[in-house]
Amino acid sequence: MKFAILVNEGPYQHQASDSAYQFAVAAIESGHEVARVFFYHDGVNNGSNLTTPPQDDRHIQKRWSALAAESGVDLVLCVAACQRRGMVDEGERDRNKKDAINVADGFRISGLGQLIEAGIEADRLLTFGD
Amino acid sequence: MKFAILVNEGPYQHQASDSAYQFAVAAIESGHEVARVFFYHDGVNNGSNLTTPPQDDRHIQKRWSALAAESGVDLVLCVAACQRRGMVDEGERDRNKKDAINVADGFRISGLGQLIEAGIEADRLLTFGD
Amino acid sequence: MSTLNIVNKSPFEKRSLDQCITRTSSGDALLLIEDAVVAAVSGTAYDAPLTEAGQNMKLYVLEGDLAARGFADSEMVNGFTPVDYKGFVALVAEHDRVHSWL
Amino acid sequence: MSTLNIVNKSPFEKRSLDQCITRTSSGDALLLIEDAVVAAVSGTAYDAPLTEAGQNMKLYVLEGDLAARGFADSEMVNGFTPVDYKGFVALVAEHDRVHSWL
Amino acid sequence: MEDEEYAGGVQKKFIYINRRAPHGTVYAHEALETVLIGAAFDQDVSMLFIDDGVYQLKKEQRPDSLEMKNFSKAFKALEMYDVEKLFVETESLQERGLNESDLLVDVELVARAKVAELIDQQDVVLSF
Amino acid sequence: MEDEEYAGGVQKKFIYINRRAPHGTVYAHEALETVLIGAAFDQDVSMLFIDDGVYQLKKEQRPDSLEMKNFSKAFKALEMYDVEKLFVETESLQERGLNESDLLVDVELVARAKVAELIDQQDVVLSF
Repeated sequence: MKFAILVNEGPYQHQASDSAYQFAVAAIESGHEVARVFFYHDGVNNGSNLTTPPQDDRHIQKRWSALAAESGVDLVLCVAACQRRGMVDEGERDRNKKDAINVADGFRISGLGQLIEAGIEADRLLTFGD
Repeated sequence: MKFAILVNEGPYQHQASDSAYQFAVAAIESGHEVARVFFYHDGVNNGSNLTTPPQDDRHIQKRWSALAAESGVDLVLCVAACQRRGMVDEGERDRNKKDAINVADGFRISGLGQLIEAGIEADRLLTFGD
Repeated sequence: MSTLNIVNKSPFEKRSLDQCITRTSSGDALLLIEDAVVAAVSGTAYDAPLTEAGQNMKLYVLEGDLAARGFADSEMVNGFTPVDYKGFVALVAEHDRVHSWL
Repeated sequence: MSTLNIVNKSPFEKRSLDQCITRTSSGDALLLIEDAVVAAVSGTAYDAPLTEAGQNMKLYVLEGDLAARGFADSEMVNGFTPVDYKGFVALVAEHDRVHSWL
Repeated sequence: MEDEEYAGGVQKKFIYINRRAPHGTVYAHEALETVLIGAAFDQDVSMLFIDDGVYQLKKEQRPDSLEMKNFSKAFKALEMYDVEKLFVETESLQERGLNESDLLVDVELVARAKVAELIDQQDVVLSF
Repeated sequence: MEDEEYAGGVQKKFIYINRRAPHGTVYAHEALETVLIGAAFDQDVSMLFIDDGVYQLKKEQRPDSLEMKNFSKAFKALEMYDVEKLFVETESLQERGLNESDLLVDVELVARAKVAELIDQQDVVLSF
């Protein structure tokens, strides 16, 4: 079965991002496909490569990036949410004249249409939030 | 009277940051001092200079930076929260080997002790959160 | 030695208003801000408990938040005083401490 | 055409569990995750409404979240089935849609 | 944002469930953004307002005094986007001392006992 | 984090009010961090656990199965930091089917009717 996941909260503050990750791993281990994880609202902060969590704690961004690399999960950050929260890739840097880039490997910025498309194409769309 | 303010949530997602700002402005207009605003948890995301909110919307980071410049309010981002959430100044960049800096003018990164100190030295400490 | 209690969530969503009211002293004050202002609008199950709470403490509502949600001062439960942000600042200064019920 | 309802907040903090229960059909299922798992622990005011809800729909609790909060499967209200994350995945696959009561 | 189109030919029943008050958090605003963007995909869209979600449709919202955007006006534009199925739960209104005349737009009232049935007819549930 | 000291000589009464369950959000964890850092400032510190905050003190928490940190052990270290005033509301325990023997550390029970009085004795209230 093909799953899509919506994540509405940032890393560490709420358990939503942890729950979504554990669900995605279990879905893949169960033989399902996780086609896309769409990060909306503060959820886009999951994609920041500037985090340095304590060494004895989980590294939420790296966990997601590894999932994308190993299982081909499409990690999409909502562009409008990124603009409000300061998540920048090359295109956004040039467009909005910013000095830095902070979107981690495996994540890409795109529009809300990617969420709707995921809802249409996946067999199940599942939301994790606050 | 001397006020200190604690902000626990990031910009745009919750009204906490807006309420804290409006309170700070009104306090200063009323003749009080706002000695320090301490940003904890997701609150540290208020200090990102990578945000580009829609032009017809408020620019939360710039509003805070202007308050610091005009009224000398000390805007402090909790270092541990910054590390978990990807807020980086020069020192943090060098220490954690990051490629970018995203702390806006008027904000500085420091320890939780600054919150306790604010509680001791201010006449009132007031929290805005979710 | 009175406390200014601040509640910021709708009581229909979170229990923080109910939880606050059971732990206040006479002489304390209650200020509703953000989504909590809907509790101050008359015609709900909160009319009675807030009217009762108003016997022991002063009740305030942040009028900017009330207006943001489409309500007028005239629709408030009896006993509430609307304040603007400067009134909010004055309340913080008048009370000995502030407790935000997050 | 049944729905998997997911609740993630403690019912002592937020009303989402109460609000979910009044809007389910027989044949639906309820899964408690994150802080909501405390509702599945017996000895609270939720024993009765959840036991009643269990007459019409299947009740599940995510056991990792229960263990995280220091509770054992044996302490659950009658009618709850503990599931691990793979069980959670299976529930999503078995039901026609998922509704997260955020 | 660029106009997005979907040429897949699949039509699903989407329901957007709104349970939060506006302005205290961004979720209500963003749900509406999603509906407006989603309109380009030619899906069967419903919006359901229950619990504090009914406050989103309240007339005369003035968040501009807080320097916040008054997105509630956009509900009036939904019709132009062919989003015409707006359901509001009767009991949620009553519990908040509101009635239909307090709302910005025409809606279809639905009883609490019928809400589960409405949800059970959908393919995709979006809640924020 | 560096050890921070405060040489101002002022001593105030700080109360940390904990009303949230652990693990679902980070607030409980961060409140404890603040208390531990704050201990260096030689203030008069109390912690109060009411509502879902009492779950923070529950024995046998095992968040490691979720790859999350088990910060609850740190409550046992509070004594070493001279943080000895831990108040727990009796009714909050009862409503959750818990009693004193379910808790990780020794606490002082306080009745709901006495909570306001306790808060009214403080200079600074911190709640997250």
